[in-house]
Amino acid sequence: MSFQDLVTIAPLVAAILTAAAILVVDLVWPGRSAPALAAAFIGLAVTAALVLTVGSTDATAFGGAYTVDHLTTFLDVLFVSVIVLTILFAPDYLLPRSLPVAEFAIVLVFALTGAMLIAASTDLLLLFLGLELMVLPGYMLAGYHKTDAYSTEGAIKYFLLGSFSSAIFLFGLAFVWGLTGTTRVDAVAAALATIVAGQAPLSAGLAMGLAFMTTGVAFKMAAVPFHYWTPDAYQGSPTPITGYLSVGPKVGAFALVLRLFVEALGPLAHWWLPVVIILAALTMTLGNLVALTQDNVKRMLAYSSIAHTGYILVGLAAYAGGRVEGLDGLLFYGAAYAFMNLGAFAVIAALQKRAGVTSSLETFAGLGRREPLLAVLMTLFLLSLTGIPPTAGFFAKAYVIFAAVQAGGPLTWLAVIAVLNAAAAAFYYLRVVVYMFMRDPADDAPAMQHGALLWGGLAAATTLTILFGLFPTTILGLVSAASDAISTIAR
Amino acid sequence: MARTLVSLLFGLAVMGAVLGIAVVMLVFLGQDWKDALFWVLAAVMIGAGLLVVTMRDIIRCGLAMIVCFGALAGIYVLIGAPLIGATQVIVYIGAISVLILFAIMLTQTKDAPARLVFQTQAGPAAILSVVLAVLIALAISATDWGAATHRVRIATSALSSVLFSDFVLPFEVVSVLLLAAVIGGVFLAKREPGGPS
Amino acid sequence: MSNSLDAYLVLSGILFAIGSFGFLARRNAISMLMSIELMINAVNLAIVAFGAFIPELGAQASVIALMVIAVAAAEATVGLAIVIAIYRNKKTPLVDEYDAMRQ
Amino acid sequence: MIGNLPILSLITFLPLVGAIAVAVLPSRWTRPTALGFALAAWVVSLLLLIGYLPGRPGFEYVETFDWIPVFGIQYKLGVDGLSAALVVLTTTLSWIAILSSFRPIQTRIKEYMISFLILEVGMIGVFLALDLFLFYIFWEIVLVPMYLIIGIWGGANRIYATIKFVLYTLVGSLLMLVAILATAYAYSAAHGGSWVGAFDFLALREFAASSGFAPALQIGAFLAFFLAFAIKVPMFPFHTWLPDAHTEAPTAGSVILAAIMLKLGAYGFFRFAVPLFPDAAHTFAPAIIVLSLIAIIYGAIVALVQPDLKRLVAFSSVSHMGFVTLGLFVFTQQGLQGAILQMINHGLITGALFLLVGVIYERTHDRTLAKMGGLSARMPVYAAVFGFFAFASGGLPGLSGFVGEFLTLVGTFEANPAAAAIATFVMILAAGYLLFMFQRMFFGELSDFFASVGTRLTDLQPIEILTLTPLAALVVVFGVQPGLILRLVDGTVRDTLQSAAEGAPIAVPPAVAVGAVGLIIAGIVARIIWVLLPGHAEDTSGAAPAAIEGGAAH
Amino acid sequence: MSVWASLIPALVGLPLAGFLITAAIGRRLDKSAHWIPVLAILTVWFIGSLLALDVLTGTAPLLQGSADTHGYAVHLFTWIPADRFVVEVGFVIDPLTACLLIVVTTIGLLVHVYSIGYMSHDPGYWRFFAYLNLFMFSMLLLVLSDSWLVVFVAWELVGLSSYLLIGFWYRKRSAALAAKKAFIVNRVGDVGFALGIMAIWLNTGALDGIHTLNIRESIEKLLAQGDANPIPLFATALLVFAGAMGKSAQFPLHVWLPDAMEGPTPVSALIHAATMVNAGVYLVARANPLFAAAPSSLVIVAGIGIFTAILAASIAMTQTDIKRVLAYSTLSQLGYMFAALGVGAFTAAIFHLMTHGFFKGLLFLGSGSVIHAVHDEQDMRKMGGLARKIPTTYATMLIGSLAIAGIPPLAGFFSKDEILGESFKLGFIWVWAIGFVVAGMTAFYMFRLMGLTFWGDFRGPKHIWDRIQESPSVMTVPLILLAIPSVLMGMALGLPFGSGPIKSWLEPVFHEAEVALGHAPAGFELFGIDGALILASVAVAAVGVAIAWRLFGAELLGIQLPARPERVREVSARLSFLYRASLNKWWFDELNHLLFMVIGGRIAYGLWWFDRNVVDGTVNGVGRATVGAGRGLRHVQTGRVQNYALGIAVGLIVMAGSYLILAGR
Repeated sequence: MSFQDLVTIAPLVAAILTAAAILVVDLVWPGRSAPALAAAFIGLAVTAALVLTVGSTDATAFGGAYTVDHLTTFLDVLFVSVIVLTILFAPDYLLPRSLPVAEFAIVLVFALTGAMLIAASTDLLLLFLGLELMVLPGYMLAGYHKTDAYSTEGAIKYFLLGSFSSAIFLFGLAFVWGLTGTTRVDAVAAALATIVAGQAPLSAGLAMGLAFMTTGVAFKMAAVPFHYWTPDAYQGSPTPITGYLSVGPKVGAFALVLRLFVEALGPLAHWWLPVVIILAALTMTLGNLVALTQDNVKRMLAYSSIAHTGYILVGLAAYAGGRVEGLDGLLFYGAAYAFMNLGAFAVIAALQKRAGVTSSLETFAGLGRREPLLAVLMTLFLLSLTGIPPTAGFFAKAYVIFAAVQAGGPLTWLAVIAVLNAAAAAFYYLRVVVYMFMRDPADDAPAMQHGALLWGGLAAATTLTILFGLFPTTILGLVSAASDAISTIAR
Repeated sequence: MARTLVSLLFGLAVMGAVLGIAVVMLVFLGQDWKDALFWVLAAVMIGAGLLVVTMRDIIRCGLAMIVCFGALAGIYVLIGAPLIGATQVIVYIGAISVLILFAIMLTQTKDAPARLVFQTQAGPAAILSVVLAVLIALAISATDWGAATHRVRIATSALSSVLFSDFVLPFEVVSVLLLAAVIGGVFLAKREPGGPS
Repeated sequence: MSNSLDAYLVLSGILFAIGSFGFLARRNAISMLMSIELMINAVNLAIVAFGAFIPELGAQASVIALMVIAVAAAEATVGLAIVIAIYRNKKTPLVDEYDAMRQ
Repeated sequence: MIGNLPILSLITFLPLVGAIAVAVLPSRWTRPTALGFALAAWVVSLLLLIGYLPGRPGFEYVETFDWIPVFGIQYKLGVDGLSAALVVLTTTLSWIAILSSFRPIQTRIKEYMISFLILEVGMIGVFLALDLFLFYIFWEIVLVPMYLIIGIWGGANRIYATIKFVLYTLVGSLLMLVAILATAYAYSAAHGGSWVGAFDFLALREFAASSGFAPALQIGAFLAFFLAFAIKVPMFPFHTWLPDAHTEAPTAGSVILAAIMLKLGAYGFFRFAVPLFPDAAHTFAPAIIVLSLIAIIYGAIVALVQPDLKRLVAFSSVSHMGFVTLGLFVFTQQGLQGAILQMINHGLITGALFLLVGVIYERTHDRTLAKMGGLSARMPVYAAVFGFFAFASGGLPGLSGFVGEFLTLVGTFEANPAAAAIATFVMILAAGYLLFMFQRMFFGELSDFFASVGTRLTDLQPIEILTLTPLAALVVVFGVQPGLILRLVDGTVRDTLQSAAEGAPIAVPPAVAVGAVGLIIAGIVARIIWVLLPGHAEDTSGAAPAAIEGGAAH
Repeated sequence: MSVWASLIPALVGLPLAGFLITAAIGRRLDKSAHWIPVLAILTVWFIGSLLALDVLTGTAPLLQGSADTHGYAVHLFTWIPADRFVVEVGFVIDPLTACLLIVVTTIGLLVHVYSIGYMSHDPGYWRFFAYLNLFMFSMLLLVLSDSWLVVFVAWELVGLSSYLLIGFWYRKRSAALAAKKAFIVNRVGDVGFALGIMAIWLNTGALDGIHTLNIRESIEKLLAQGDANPIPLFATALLVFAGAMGKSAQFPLHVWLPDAMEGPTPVSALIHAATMVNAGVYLVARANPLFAAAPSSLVIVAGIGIFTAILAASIAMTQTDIKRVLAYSTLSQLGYMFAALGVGAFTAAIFHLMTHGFFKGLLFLGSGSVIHAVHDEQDMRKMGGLARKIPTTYATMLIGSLAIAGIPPLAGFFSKDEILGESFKLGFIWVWAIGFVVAGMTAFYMFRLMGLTFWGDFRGPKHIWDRIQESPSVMTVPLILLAIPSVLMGMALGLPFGSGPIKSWLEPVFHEAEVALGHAPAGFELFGIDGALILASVAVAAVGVAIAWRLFGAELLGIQLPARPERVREVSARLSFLYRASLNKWWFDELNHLLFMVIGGRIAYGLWWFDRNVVDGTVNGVGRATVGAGRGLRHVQTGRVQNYALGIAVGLIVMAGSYLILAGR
């Protein structure tokens, strides 16, 4: 381990130190949220700064196990933003339920560490460890409201299935490792390239490994038919955490896909392409269809997040189909989705500030009258999720569809399925709008006071949602640089 | 009392069978003692594994798991990875199994053993598992792993050098992972003052 | 036989399948947890076997196996904590009774 | 006079500024502010019209700004005669609609006006956009405010109607998005992967004219465009959202819906579908002509038996818009010109009719024709104005409706006398439903229902007259001097016709065509059988099927 | 453009201005609302008559591009500049127009004046005059326009005014329905007319120059240019004729005219007798080159015309509503005119148009005076003996009846005789034969009307009888003024037989067509075939009159014949079917009701059902199916972890299995 290595992983270290700092602060001022939050924000700011500093030049460390490239930087910034927003949104929900903020922040920052590790790892083992480091805190967060039956139920379902899938994933990883004889991503790719070049059909062991790994990854990103945990875990979790869970682990899983499938298994792309197409179609369709019938907004958004996995997979499929734009679309979609979905969950969380308020549709009845600003913001996020311009969601959707159209062939049909799904999805998103603006409130619940943190976070999410839609050029530059870092397809 | 006796007899029968296999292989088939040991350990591991997933009393399941992991540790030694075998014994038998047993004690309700052990879907699950095993076995046998015909023994020193050069980052990450798990685990398992008892 | 990689791998596969059967079939959360441990150990067996039979993987295999054991431990920690937490809420370790959220 | 001013952006975004102003300013200023900005946009659009030299082909006042240069997506606006005419129509009807809402809308005025102004932005943008991507964005922007306007301020069944409206439109437009992207990619692929101009309408049109898109792409993209536009127009059999939306929308919403929104689809056919995919347009023209004829006749026949006043006018819209698509797809000069005239006239006349329906609805809160009668005596001015617009709608010569219809028919007659003969029969049917409506409302003795309404049944108020007068004046002016519009759009017509002339039908295997038709017929038969099975008929017209609105009632 | 020609727009403009002004401020003018409209029409009459006489007497200059037609032309503006499809608005007065102009302006003026009295107590006084002026505007536009499409505009506008005037008493349900019926039935014809105009445009490449239509040359020119896609002339002619059938109420589009009598009587006189219903005749006469180019179409015109004539006459014989009798009579006379057009006797048709306009206007106004006198009673069975109470009305109506019956030397005799004579001589014996019978029927039903109304005893309530008095002079003076041409016009225009002024006036208009049809200008033989025909028709008229007298009584020159109701009953019982058919108007209303209301309604409701259930039902069905699928798929989420795990395992195995199968391939 050289000093240069240490510099390279500085953001990671900073994140870990942030967690440690919060821990210390919590020990000094036990049970107080302000110092913990301060520590968290300072630490995350430092982390972000380091990400940007280190990310200014490409580098590898630890003998190629850890890579800093544009993709790493892009994803790291995204992850840090997600965590910052989640922490901004959380106190308003946690404090009335006397849930500690400090532990929440610590666990969340650990998850951040895992996600950042995935983004930077070019080593199979590190990828696995990063994945575990990302999801283990997720299990805990899902059960964070430990006196709540729903929260713990969601947590145990998430945990059991998550561990199951981790084991499956690991099994597949072992096979691939055993066949290629290396854990380094580039070496794996090179080995696979020779294997594929040598014998046209996929060797049985590799096929097995591919299937097992696909299952594991598909589970983490909540693709149908490996999505089952999602609705229950999302619904049960405390709402800000649901927001995080719907975004962080999902984008993290896609980061894993990028490093693992795109980079390491790139030579097998034509093998996993059909699977991705099928998964994408199934995921979009089932997610949207079931979401149509949900009365609980959180659960509905859980299914919606499944559907969004499908859309993102379209981007992946387009890449496998030969268009680097697919990766751009995937990354853009991930970022756009992160902000709009977090925003939507933040509004739900804000509504649930008063303990006992459910997330059923009825809660939203008359919101347009009671709290017009929140209702307008919610509408914006929902429109973005629907894909109505000029929002982030629209451009993201257009981008993945564009990529699919460029790839042509069966992917054109995938694009058609995607837009039909988007149209169907409009029904349930707009239903919330119906309740907010077109129904009278069920009771005369007064408007609630919301904290400055929440408003700040919402402002940020709103701004980003609009900016991504109106002026995507900057982001496009970033995502194309990021995808060029790993893509083997010329632009 | 009769139950205990039956299980005891069952255990003895298993042991007898295992030893029998070993004897048969060594004596009558004239195979290498290592092979015999492999068979014995494999049989014990699989047998104990089956017991883990089928036995009614969860405490015994836990004990069977210890047996299973013990046999696995033996295989590790046999295969030339004694360090892993040792770790296996320490971590699994020494820590995890104990942890699990504690958890069993903590969550044990009196009526639990009397009720159904299996889900209603045990049948399909069994079929699926068999299919899975067959698939894996088929895939393995159909694959050219490029493996040596002989085991390679790895020196512990080589291992440590690898661990602290190429794999130093994973090593550190695992420590963070464990830290996170501990913090989370403590938080979750900690009894809240106001929470349900 | 003990010199064949396939044998160990098949053994690992069988253990994996047993573990998955336990996971699919058992009702008790802790039984399921134990099943997962079986599965992870099955993977570990495969890893170690690879290391033993493929020369260039030897050193890596042991390290990876060690890491996996550690990960399994971490998972078990978290898992058991969650089990205990839900047990406090639901008063039962039987997972099929945790179905307040569905559809 | 307008010099270097980005006048098109100014027109487009003045209402947006207005919306922001309305949002920021205190509530008591809401109405004047909204009206003021709408009027300002109107004035600027009139300036545009004055500065615009009629009849020239090509686009003027083009504003370009590289928006997403990676893909050559531009913020590009420009006018030709058609868009100029439609923009002015939009700005005119927008302020009329806003003014007409002053009295009926009493709740959440602020949100209402904001929605309306944003709606105006979207509509103007659609007419001005010269970049396909930008066009699509404006196209979709229109949806949301309309969704809210129907859903919040609409009638009893508004939620069903508005969701149906949005979903239906969205299905079409999203497929159009795929088509737009595929077209752009095809262009880029043909230009060595360069994205410059890939979304630029002018470049695409030139490409379509010079080398043309591949047949498969043309077919696919045209069908997608067709679906989007046909739903919006709406063409038979994609029209069923329209009666529901119209019936439930507030008056001003109906006005804008009928007057402008339906034109978006027709405009799309003109501007994009035909010039970009001329071969496919020729391939599908016979089918589209048939659908148009069905729409014309069918809409009129169904209008004959509508019990609800608004529904009747809505179905008449279906019939009238059939002329627009008919005139376009016969590809003759007169047909095209007639179609454009028909677009504008339908906007003026049907807009006014919806305003008039709103007048009686506001007073009685009922639109059931069966309850009406004898209004002439009580509301003579109303009767006169209603009669004026009813006859205008029925194509009374001298008023604007006639010229568009007749020109369309002439153009059709040139290409296909039989089609023209069928379409001409609508003259009878139109007279039938309009006179039925008129007689039901105004003739005879005052109905019991109206009598029970009592003193609320006042004649037209000044504000109502103010909203109707400009429309009436334009109806007369365009009736007597249709040349004003014809000369304006002459260039557009020539451009479109030239593009269309370059197309030739793509050979479709007869088996495919026969198979498609057979499949459709089989589907219809199956559906009829299904409905005839006990318990499947929808007896109540337009009542919300619980499955659509209720979501998950378990 | 001469000074005279520059006055032409005023003919159209003044009534329009009158309409607009009266519509705008008429309500405030109240009982003096008639001033502006009447003055406008007076001016129009003056100018129109001057111009018409100028044209007819040949003092007007020759029309541009014409060797023998005198007239005035003025071009106003381009209405529709749609590339090749250019519609110019311009007016032309040629002899044909001049003839119509005389009828329209004169009767129009008289009806206006008459209405001052007739409508004086109506609350809608101003509205009535506004509508009348609107009608005058439309009608003058119709006869003056030089463009087919502008004629069509006017065509529709007269339809509109007709609609407004029929439905003038809108509170009466029957009036409202009649107005609607009139408009819609007219629209049926208009469809044909519109298509005909399109065909004309396609055949000639232009729509103006209606008075110089030269269809064959135009087609040849277009063919030579290579951009013609001509429509068969036969079809074109019939399409134009369809328009004429609607407006002139020819079978089977005749059903609206009798119902149109729901309007005020001056309206019936002006629009539904003297002017608007003649528009069809004018149209066919105007399009004579077109019809002449497709002679077979003329046979259809003749057939429909003469059939309408006898059909309507047969119905008129039994109707009891005084105005309805006159309405059917109008139908019948229009049928004559079309028969004349059909046989190629264009001049005769226009001649009859003019004379009929005057005497039928007279009869209607007279009947209005009668209705006025008996306090809005229209049923002749409740009249009788009115000759004593309202002598002026009686006298003028008697003149009208004699005129229409074809009793020489009144106007009707000349024009009708010319029609019958020409048909016979041109070889259309069947037309003549039927027309001959109709002549007798005409005489019969007119004198039945006279008998029932003016002679015998009053059959209404006593208190009404006591209050019956002659109409004011504002009403009777127009009657007298109309009686004069009813008497003299035939002699003035029709003498000498076969070469009266009307012949020479219209010669330039119809000459070419007649040549094309091969009609040799045969000389008139008073002591030959013509004389015989005249004698025959006078005889048959006399027979008709005699039978009417015999059945319904008479009171003429002091001689009193008693009415014989029992004979009437007897005859009608004997001819039971015919009687019932006549009384029920041959059940055309019932047939139409069945076809359009019952069957058409079924179709409309059926389509609506289709719309809701099949079209919209499919849309909703898709939505419902989608939601239903979602609801079904919900159940996948059982809430049990192991089910989920099983799902994952199945997914895994399927994927792994397919990979293995694919890889092993």
